[in-house]
Amino acid sequence: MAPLLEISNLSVRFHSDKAEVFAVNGLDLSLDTGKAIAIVGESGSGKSTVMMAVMRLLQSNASITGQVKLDGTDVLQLPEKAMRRLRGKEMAMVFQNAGSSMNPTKTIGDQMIEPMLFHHMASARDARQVAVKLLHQVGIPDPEERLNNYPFEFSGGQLQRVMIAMALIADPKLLIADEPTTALDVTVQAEVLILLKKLQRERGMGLVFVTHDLAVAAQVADDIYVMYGGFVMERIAASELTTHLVHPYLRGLVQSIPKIDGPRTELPYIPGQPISITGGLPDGCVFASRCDKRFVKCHERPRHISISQQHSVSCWLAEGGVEQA
Amino acid sequence: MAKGMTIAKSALAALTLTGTLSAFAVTASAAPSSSSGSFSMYIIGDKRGFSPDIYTWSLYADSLGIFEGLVHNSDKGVVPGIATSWSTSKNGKVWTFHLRHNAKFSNGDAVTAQDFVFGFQQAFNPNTAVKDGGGMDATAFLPVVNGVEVAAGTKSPSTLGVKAVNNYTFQIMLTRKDPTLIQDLTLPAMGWAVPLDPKVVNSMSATDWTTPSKIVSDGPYMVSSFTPNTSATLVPNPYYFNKVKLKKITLNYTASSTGLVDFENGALDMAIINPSDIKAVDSNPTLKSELHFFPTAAQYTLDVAPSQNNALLNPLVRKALMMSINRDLISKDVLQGTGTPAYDYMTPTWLDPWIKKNAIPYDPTEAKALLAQAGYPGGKGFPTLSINVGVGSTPDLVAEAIQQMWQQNLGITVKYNGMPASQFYSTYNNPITSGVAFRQNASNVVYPQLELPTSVVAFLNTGVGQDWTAPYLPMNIYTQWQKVIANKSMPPKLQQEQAANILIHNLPKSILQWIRLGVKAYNTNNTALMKQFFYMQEEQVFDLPIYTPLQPVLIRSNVHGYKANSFLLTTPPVWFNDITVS
Amino acid sequence: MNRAMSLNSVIGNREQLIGARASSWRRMWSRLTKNRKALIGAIMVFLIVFLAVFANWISPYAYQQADFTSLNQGPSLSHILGTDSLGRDLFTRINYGLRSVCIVGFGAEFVELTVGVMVGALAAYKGGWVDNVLMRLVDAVASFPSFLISMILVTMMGRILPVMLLAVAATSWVGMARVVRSQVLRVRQTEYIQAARSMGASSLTIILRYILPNAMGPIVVAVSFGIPANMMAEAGLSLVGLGINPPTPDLGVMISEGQQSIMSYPWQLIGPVGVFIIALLGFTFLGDGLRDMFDTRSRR
Amino acid sequence: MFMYIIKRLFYMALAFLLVSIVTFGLMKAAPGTFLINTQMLGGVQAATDLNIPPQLMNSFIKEFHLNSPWYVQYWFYLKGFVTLHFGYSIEYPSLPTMSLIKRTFPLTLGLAFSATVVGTIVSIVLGVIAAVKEHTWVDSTTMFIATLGTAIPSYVTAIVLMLVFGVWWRILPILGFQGIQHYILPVAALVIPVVGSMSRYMRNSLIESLHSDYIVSVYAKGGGMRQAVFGHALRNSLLPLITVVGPQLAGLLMGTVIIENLFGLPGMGQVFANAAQQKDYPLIMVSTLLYAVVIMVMNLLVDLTYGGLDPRIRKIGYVQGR
Repeated sequence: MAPLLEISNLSVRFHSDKAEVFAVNGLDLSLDTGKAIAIVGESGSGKSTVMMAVMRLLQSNASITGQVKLDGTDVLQLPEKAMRRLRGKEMAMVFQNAGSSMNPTKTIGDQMIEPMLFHHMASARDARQVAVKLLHQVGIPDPEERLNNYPFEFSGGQLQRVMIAMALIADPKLLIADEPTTALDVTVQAEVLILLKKLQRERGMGLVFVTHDLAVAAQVADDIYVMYGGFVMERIAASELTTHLVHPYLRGLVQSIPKIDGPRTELPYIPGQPISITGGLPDGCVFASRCDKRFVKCHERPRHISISQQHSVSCWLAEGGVEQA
Repeated sequence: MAKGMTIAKSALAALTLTGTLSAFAVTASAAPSSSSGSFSMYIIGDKRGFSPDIYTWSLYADSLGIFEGLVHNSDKGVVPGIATSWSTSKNGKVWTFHLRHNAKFSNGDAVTAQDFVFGFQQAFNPNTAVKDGGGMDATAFLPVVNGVEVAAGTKSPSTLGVKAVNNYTFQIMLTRKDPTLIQDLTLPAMGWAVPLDPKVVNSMSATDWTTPSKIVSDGPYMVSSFTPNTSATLVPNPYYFNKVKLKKITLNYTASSTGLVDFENGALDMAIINPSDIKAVDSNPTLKSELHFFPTAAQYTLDVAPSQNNALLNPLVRKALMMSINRDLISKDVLQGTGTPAYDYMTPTWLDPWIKKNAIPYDPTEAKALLAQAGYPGGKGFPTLSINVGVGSTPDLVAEAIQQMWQQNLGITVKYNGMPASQFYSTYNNPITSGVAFRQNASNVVYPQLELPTSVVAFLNTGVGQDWTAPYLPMNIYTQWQKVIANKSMPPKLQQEQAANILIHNLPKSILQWIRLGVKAYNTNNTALMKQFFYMQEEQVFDLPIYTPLQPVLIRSNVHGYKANSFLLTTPPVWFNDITVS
Repeated sequence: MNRAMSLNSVIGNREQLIGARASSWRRMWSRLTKNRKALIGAIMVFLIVFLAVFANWISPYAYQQADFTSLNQGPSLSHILGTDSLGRDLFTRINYGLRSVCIVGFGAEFVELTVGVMVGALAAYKGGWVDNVLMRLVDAVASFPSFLISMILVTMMGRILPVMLLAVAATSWVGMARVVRSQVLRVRQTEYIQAARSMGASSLTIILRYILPNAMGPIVVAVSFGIPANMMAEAGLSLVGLGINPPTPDLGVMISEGQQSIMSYPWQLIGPVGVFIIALLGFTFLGDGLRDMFDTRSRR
Repeated sequence: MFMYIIKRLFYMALAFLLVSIVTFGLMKAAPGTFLINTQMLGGVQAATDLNIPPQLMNSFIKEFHLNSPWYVQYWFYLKGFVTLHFGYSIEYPSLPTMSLIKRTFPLTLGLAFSATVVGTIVSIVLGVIAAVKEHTWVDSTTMFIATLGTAIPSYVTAIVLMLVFGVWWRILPILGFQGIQHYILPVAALVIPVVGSMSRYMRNSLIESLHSDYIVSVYAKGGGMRQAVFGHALRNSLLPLITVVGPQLAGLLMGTVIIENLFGLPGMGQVFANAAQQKDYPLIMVSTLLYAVVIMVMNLLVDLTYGGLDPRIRKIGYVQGR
């Protein structure tokens, strides 16, 4: 069976007056129906850009190359009109900041039913019925009344639930969640994550979860893609995250997660600043400048090599065999 | 000092023998016939309504055919109006008018002698006519018995010397003989009294005179619409005893700055145009044939302003200044032909063309010599000379031209001081603090044929006489005079007497001599004396007459019978009902 | 990782903070020269101000000098913009007329700036009831019928330049006060001011080194829009008959006169109106350009 | 919302008091004003400059209580205005100021109102076109023309319009008021500067809306440009546009003063200009206050409309950051 979403060799560049930004560089990714993957990276690593490219919601100064196949169709080749038919219906998106992603002057009911109206799936009245059900499912009390409220009348966590409900209203096959919990309190974060995961399982959707938080990613996703400087550093199954990781960058990330039950030592962190992908890329490994394992070979760009079916990595260290963590 | 009012009043006051006007009638040409008998014209107007008893610009329209008095002006001169005939008593003090029986107001009521009695009482009664103080000086020109007392409020209007002998016989009793009574009766602000329907007028409030539906008049036309400061429409009075010639007359009050455009696009059949538009008109043969220059009764004069410095009191200096003003150039070029040189304050050149031949010529060389003779060779030592002018929104080109002429021809320093009219008049009588100055006098001319000052006091009280001669007083006396003039709590009559007294006792001999000569000339109507009077002014140059405006007026070629009333500022026709449109 | 990144961001901000002042003017200058509209505007403004300031030297004639042999002449070599009805050189008169307009435009703006900065800064600094009272005052003055007030003042105090200048400034300082207040408030809340304060900088240092330079942008923009607005008001007064007393040439008076000569001598209108439009456009372009420069949110 | 209205009304009353005090003060300070109380001469002497006939002066003394101290004068001035007893004026002694205003003010308000309506509609249309075509020649051309419109005041536009339509082409009347066609050029002259600034504002505001996150949401939901603009962005950028309508209206109302004089329209502006030139103090006092009240009421209406349209103000009385 063909994967639900298959991205091959995707590159995104932004052109501005001053310079070119190499946001995504030759990314490969695949997601099966009913599975969840996570894209993890620091801000500026290109993780959100990938998903915006999939939805083709990038600004006009972006140039996209490569292939993005949804159910075998290359969405990058579709005309805008056909693309519009996919958005919201086949693939939907939950954004990071629910507060600003909702129109402040329209009731959430009006906004929620829009996907159904845009795709002529139901009348406004019927759509509202669906919306009520969904709001109930995502745990908003008194959904019928709340439908007539404005975004500013909701708390951040509630609004994020509304966003999720809104994304699900047209029953999409693919749900993209772009840092849906970043702006929330930790306790609320967990609730939303659980909700999201539950809904994904129940509906058998494909889920792409974009986050900078490795721990969150490990909770939600089956597969984890770690990005840095527009490249995938390592692709790894969530279950192998703590045992089989290869890339020094990923190792650094894992180590910097504080362990509540561990001894209280100074938290290790990755020195230096994230690489700038504006203007041009270094010839060698993009992580080399911050890497403590750096050696001569790192002046050349590493290939992305497969270690197992679900595990691949871009690092010269991997050429010499898997090094244990 | 009520200068503004004075000027406005004399604009109306300056009416004269209508016979001389016929020269300016527009002769009918074979014009294409127009579909409508309507006529739209520019006229000066205001917002205060059509009350015939209150002095307003709308009074022009009243007197041209909305109201009709005992007699009225026409293209043939003074003609009978509501009165068909009249007679005087032997002593000339009682006038009896026989009224026509078919005259009616616009509401259908008959016009009777009682209506004239009521109208005259209204005109003299300070509580009705002059309630707001803007009333007319009827008393000054109509010596009706008890007129002065009624106007002063000391006697009841019912005591006024007018009487309805029967419904159609009306009598006026005078305090003295008045040979110009018939003439005066045609003139707004001078003796203008028209019949009023007591039934209607008594129920009107002052403001109703701006509401056409409430105005009842007896002239050929009646007001059918009125927008203050903008326009009014006149339609025939359905009850008028004679044929009314036009279906509609539109009076356009709006400033004439776009007169040419309005004439060309048909909005106006009579328009006053800008001097600067004349060149454009001249380039169009049709328009050129429709352009007329109507003389007016106004005159632009420069008077000596009071000052500590008496440089201007030297006749040689004044003559030098007069000689270095090129009046022809000002009239022809600066004013683009909308002016004609003026040579005398008392007589317009178009009335007495001989004046021009004997007037002071433009001669800069001679002017320089005279100035040197006066002690200022090459202009050296001459104080700074200002020209004070009250201006509206645009500067006064003539004053600026004279400023340049004096400066260029005489080498003296001349300043042009344009100031807002209100400021100009409020500081009008204040002595100049530095240098010397002339001040502009843009009032109407006083014409000997009309207002004949029969004494020196009367001469000095001709409105402009005072201001004009007072600067020749010694400064300490001038201040006394100024105090008298400024004292508003003094009764006007007493004020005039006191001011004139100061002048008579303190003016330089030359002026008094000249005034006496003038009074004598008026009283005797002797041409030789008149000329002598003029020559003396030329010798002494008491003031500097510059020009008389020639109003550039476009009249549609299919309009006939338009005879310009040159004694009203905007040269309207003398009687609306003389006009036909073919 | 989180701590590292937050540390980085603080360091970054400090660098930004230190660099902000030193290079801001240079950066602005280079941005100005890159902004074509602003540059054109600046050139036009320079030209206008130059003509006005050096009217005595540039003008080929004296403004009152009549030449009775060349009345109402069209543009020619000796009179490049033609002459008026007294044969006076229009180019000369326009230069002097510009001077009047510029004196009112700049002078009134100076008054507005002075009053506006005082009121606005005071309100923003004192806060509380002072702010409340001052801002209510500003609101009230903003609802004044400004042009009518100017007309009244000119009528009462005379049609001379200093009066016209004050009459125009009398109500329009409120705009400046609002801009200054909001800028001071905005800058005060920014992180780098808080950082500077936390580093122990005195409040005077903060005002002089950080707040004023950083609040400058919108104020400069407001000034560059205020000047042409004042000029419009001045010429507007001339058009309702309240222009400067003659014989001082005034562009507004020249326009209302030229309007009357339009049929026969169009250049008498076109010259003054054209120059007036150039002056206004110059300031507007410059203001637009400056706004683009200072406005960090603007997208290009 | 109720408290909001009360608060706004209270501020409006304060502003009104300030305007009246300033007007009164100006009139009292003016040289030659009749408001000076000269005990000895019964107030008449003070007005000699104004050329007021004694009878009229006496009625003014009574009407304005000129023989009483200043605060009494002020009180009756205020009371007279509030109770709509405007009295008479120097220039129009036989026409009550109230009926003068009734006759002239509708024309002025009509001018300002039609200019606002036309201006707002045209601005919205142009602003939307420019914003949707952002960074294309359509955008830059529209905005360049708009800049010209902003930079050039209505009276210069008026002169140009008079020249083109009245003098050269002769298709529209340029003087006086006799029908609706006399409205066209004055309104056009007033509208152009309004369109200039409002369409720029509209464009920028709409572009800002179009770049906000919730528009991305709309696209993500499968909406297109039309849904984004007309379903969301336009409405949200119209809200801030309403807030600039207030000041625009005030500017327009001031613009009518000059425009009426240029086109010879018998409106309140012409009456005022005349009154100012003639130093007709009673008329100046009343009409200044009247204009101020109209401006204040318009601002209030604009704010209330804004409040009514923005759910955040309607429900909780404020918007953060505003």
